[in-house]
Amino acid sequence: MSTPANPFEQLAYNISLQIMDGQIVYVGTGLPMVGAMLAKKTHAPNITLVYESGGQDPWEGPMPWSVGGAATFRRAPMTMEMAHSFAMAANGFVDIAFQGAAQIDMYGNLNTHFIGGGFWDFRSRLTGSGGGNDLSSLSENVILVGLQDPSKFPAKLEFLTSPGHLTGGNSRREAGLLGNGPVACVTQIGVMDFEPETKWMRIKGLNPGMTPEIAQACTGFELKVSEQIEHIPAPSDDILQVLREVVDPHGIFITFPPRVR
Amino acid sequence: MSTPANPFEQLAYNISLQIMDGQIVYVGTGLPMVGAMLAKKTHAPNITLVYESGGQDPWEGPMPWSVGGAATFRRAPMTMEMAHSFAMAANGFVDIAFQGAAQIDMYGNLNTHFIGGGFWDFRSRLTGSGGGNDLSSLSENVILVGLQDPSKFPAKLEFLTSPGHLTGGNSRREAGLLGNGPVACVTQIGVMDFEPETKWMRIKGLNPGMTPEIAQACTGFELKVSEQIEHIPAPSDDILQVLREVVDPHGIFITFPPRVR
Amino acid sequence: MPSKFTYNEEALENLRIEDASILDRLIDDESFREGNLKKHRGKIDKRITLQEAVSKYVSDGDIVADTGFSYVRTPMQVFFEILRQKKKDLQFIGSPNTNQSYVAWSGCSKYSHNSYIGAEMRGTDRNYSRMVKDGRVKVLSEWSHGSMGLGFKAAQYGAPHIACKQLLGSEMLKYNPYVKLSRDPWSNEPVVLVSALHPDVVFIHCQQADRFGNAKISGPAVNDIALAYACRKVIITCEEVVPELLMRFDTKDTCIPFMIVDAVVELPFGCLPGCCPGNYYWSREWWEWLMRIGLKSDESIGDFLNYWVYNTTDQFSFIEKLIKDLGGLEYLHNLKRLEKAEEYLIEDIGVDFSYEPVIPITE
Amino acid sequence: MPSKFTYNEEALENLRIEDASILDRLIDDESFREGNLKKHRGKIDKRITLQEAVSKYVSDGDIVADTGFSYVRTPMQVFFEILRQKKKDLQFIGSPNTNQSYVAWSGCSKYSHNSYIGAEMRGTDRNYSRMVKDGRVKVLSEWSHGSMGLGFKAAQYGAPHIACKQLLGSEMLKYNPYVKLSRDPWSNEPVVLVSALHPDVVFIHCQQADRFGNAKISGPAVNDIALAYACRKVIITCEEVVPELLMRFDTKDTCIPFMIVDAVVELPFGCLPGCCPGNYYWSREWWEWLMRIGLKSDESIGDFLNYWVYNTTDQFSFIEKLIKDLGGLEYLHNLKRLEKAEEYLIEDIGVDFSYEPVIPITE
Repeated sequence: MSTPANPFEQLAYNISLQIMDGQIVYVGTGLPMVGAMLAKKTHAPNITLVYESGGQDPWEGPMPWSVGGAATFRRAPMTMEMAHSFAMAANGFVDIAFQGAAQIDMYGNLNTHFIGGGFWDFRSRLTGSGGGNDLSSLSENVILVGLQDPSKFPAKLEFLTSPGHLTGGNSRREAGLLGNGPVACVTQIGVMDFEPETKWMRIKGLNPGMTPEIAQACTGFELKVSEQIEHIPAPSDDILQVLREVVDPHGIFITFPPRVR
Repeated sequence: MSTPANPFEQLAYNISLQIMDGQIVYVGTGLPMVGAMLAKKTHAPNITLVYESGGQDPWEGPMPWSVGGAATFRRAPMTMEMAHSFAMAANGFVDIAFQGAAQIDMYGNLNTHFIGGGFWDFRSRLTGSGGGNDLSSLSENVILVGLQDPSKFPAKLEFLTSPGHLTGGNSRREAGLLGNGPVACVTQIGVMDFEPETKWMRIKGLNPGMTPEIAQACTGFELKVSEQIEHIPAPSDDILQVLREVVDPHGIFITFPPRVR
Repeated sequence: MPSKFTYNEEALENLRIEDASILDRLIDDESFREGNLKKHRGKIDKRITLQEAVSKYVSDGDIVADTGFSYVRTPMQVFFEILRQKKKDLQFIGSPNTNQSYVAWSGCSKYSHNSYIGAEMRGTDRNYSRMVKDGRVKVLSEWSHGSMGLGFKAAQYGAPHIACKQLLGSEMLKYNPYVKLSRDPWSNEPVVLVSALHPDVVFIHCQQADRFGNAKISGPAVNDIALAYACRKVIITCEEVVPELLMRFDTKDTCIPFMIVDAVVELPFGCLPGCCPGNYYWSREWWEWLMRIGLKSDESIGDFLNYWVYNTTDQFSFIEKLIKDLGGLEYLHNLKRLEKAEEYLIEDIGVDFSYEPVIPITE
Repeated sequence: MPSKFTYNEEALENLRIEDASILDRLIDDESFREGNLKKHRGKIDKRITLQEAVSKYVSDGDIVADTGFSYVRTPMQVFFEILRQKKKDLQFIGSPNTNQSYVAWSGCSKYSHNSYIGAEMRGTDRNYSRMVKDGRVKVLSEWSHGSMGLGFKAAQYGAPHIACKQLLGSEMLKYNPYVKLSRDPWSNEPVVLVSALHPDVVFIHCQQADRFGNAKISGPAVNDIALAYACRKVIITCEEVVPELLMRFDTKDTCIPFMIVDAVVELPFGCLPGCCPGNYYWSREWWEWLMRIGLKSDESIGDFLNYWVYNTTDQFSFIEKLIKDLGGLEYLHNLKRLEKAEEYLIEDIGVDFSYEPVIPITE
C-alpha cells in the first residue's frame, strides 16, 4: 500500500476531478499542471492542454516546469501568439482555467498585486496579473486553487486583480465579463462552489478528516455550507501511483513540505 | 531603332519614373505592375514590391498576372495576411502606391463603385473598393494612373470610394487620413500633380506631342497649369527594349490596342 | 423582427434595409461564443464528403465567406456544389468576394457584403452589375479589403471592435452599418470603428490537413487564418489528408488548430478552375470563357453554368470536361508544371507560360 | 511639459503621475509612423555587434520591451549589456516583464509598465518588491498579459486602439492610463479600449536571421511578432545568420520581414542563462542562485550582478564562468541535449532531466 496522500497530492487529485474528458484546459504553473496531467493520465485522456505562452496540445513527454517551457509545445502542430492564445478563451475555446492568487474573497475575486498595505505601501509586491485577469475575464469556467487560510481568504481584497463574481448576484454579467466565472475553489480543505443566486462561496465537499469548522477556521469570511456536503475520498493507490511515478516522478510539485525548485 | 512607344508603353514608362530607388512599392494589377517592374529593371533595382494579397519581395521571375498569383510570392521569405499587409501602409512601410479608378476628380478622389447613375440605378456596377480605399487612406504617397478623358476625370464623382485630397486644402488631414494622399496622376497625356495649397490637380509634365489644350480637352474639370511645364521624353530604345523583351515579353499589358487577357 | 443591435440610421436608410435584424448575425459575438462552446473538442475523425459538408453545414440564409484570393486557393468546387444543392438566400462576404457573382445568378445568394467583385484586369463583372441593378442581389454593406480584414481579425482576437484609419472621408461610411466614425479617446483623432465579423460558414482550402482539422496553408493566407477563427462553422477542404504525426513533425505553414474545425473534406483539385499554390495553375481558358462569354447575359451565364456546374457532379467530372478540349492529361499535368515553375519550386527555364486566347475577338 | 494626449484623470492620480507627458511616447502613433518612414528600406547588411547595438539603439529614457517569455527565448545577454553600458531612466514593458527586476536594481530602469514580474513557481521577486516600495521603480501602468498583448497587436495592425473584454471589473482599470472603459456601439455592452502601444526599442532573439533582418522564430512567439511591428527600433539577435537564399528556400517560421528591422546581431547563446528553443535549456542552477540568494537584499543582488554581469564582457565570458563550477563543456552540451530532448527533437529515452538544488535549504 502507498503512503497516504500528502496535502499537495490531495489537492492535485481534487484538481484533476474538476476536469471532464474532452475539455480544453488552460493550465498555469504548479499544482494545476500536476492536476491536469493526472486527469489526462486517468479519467480524461482526451483533454487538450493550452498554455498562456501559446503552447497547446503538446505530444506527451516530461511534465512542463514552466508555462513557456519546451514540454508545452513539444511536437505541437502549432503554437499561438499570446494575444491570440487569450482570445481563444474569449471566443469560447477554453472550457476550464485554473487560477491561484495571494488573496481570494467570498465572490472568488482575486488579488495577485500586493499584500500588507496599499498600492504605494505594502508588505510585499507580488507578480501582478500576468494572464490571471484574462483567464478570469474570458474563460467559460474558472477553478480557483489555493492553500486555504484566513489571510489568503480575506473578507476584503487589498487589490482586485482578477474578477470572480465581483459583488455577487448578477454583477459579473452586468460588468460585461464573459463566461461563468469561478465555479469551484479547490484547497487542502476540500472543494467550495458558489451559491447560484448570491454567488457567495460555500463548502461543497471536504477532504478526508476535514470538517466545516476547520474550513471556517481557515477562512477570513463566513463560508456558506451546502445542504449536502460531499465527502471527497482520498486518492486511490492506483491514482497515487500514477501521480508519483508518471506525472511528477521527481516530486517537483508534490513533495510536502515543498522542496526548492 | 525600335518602334516608337505606344500609349501604354509611354504610360508604363511614366509610371516607372515615379518610383525612386530603395522605396517600398505597393502594386496593383495591370500597368502599374509593368511600370514597377520596369523601374526595378532600370533605375530602381533596390525597390521592394508588396501586394495586397500578402505577397512581398518575390524572387525575380515572370511578371505577375495577378496580385495573388505565384509571381507575387515566388520564393519570398514570407507573406502577410491581408489585414496585416494594409497595416504596413498605415505604419509607414508603403512609400508609394498606385491606384486606378473609373473616375478621378480634381482633388484626386476616386470612384470604383459604379458609373452612370446612383447607388441603386447605375449603368454599370464596378468592382467596389477592394484595397483601393485602404491604399488611398494609409500609404505615404499615392500615384493615380488612368487613361484620361472627360468622363473618367469628371468634376463630380458619382461615388467617393477612395479619398484623395477630399475637398482640397487641409481637408484630408482634418479627416484623420494618413500620408500625403495623391502626389501625381499619370496618364497617356502626361503627369499631373496637385497645387500645394488648394490640392487641385494641375499639369506638371506632358508626353511627347501633348499640349495643355489636349490635356484640358481630355478632362471634365478645369486643370490648373504649373508655371513650368516639363516635357516628358519618350522612353529610350534601351528602355523600350527592357520593357518589351524583359518586363512584358508576351505583351500582356503593353499591346495597343489592348488584347484580350 | 426587432434587431438586437444599434446600427447607423443613415446607412440603413441609404441601403434601404427595413428589417435590420438581417444584419445581426454577422456581428453577434455572444451567439458566436456559445456556438464555439458547443463544438466537439476531442480528437475525432472529422472527414466527410463535399456533398455531406455542403448539405450539413450550409443552411439557407447563411452568411458564407469567400476565401483565398478571387481564384487563388479558393475552393471553387465548393461553390459549384452549393449551386448543385440549390441553397437559398445566402449572404456572401469576402475580400475579394469574386465568386458571389455566379452563385448569385444561380439563385443561391441574395445578399452581398461587398468589398470587391471581379477578376482584376479580366474586366468588370457584367453579371454581378446586372444582378445588383435588378435587385437580385442586395448590398448590405460596402467595404474596403483592409477594413473587412480587420473585422475578421478583431473576431480572431476576441475583440468586439477595432479602430482603423481607412474609410475616413469615403462614402462607404454611409453604406456600411458595421462601421462607425468615432474618435480615439487619447489623441482625439478621427478613427473608424469596425465591428468584429462572424460569418456563418467558411470553407478554407488547405494544401494539407490531418483528420482532426489541423491544417496548413502555403502561399498567401489572405484572410483565411482570420476567417477560420472568425466564422461559426469551419470546414477545411484540402488537397490531401496527412497523418497527425506529420503535423507534429513538420509544423511549416500550420495555422489552423483542430479545435476550431467542424469538418475536413479531402478535395484534391478543389480549387480548379482556379489555382492552388504548390499544386496547380489556374485554367486561363475557363476564365476567358467565363468573363468573355459566360457573364455577357442571363442566358449565357445559364448555359455556362449548366455546362460546367449542373452537368458535372464533382471536381473529377469537371476536370474531365475541362481537359477534353484543351489537351487531355497533358494539359492537367502542365497546370502543375506552370504553378510550380512560377513559384520556382521546379526549374523554370524552358517552361512556356505563353497563352493564346481561345475565343476570337469579335466585340 | 504638457502631454500630447488625454488620459484618465483617476489613473493619473492613483499612479501619482504629475507630468503625464512621460506617458505619451508609448501611444504616439504619429511619431511611430514618421520614424518608420525614415527607416532604410533597401537590402543592406545590418549586422553589428551587441555592444554597438546597445550603444546606438538604446537611449536613456527609452521604453524597452522585454521579449520571449520570462527566460524562454529572452535575450538575457542583451539586458546584461544594457547594465554594463549603464543606461539611464529606461521604462520597461513586457508580458512578462521578468527581466526588469535586475535591470532596475542596476539603476538603468526607473519606470515600469507592469504585467507580470517573477519567475513562475520560483517565487516572488523580492528585489522588485523592494524597489517599487522604495520608489526606485515607479509603476506607470498595470496590465494583464492579454490586454497588453492586444495593445501590441493593435500597433501591428495599424489600429489606433482595440476593444476587449478583459480588465472589466478589475482595479487595474484605475491604474492604467492606456485603457478606458467604454461601450461597444452596436451591442452597447461594456468593453475596455486598449491603445496601440509603441515601445521605443525591442531586441528579439531569433534562431535564424539573414543579414537584412528577415528572421525566424521557432517555438512560441509569445508577443514578439507583434512587438517587432509595434516598436520603433527593432534589433534582431540570433543564434546564427544564414544566407538570404536560405530564407527564400526555407520559409518555415519566418515571421519578421527585413524592412522593419534596424540591426542584426549574431549572438549565439544570447538567451543564456535562459533557454532557446531548439538550441539550449536554461541553467536551473543560475536561476536558483538568482532567486534564492541574489534577490534577497540590495547587497546580495549587487554581489550577484557584479559576479555575473559587470565582471563578464559578453556571453562567452559569462558561459565560461557558468560552466566552470557546473561541469565544464559537458554541462553546456547537456543544456543542448535537455532542450532538444524535451522538444523531442532528439530521442528522449535515456536523457536525465533530474535536477538537484545546489544551494542547501537553510531558510
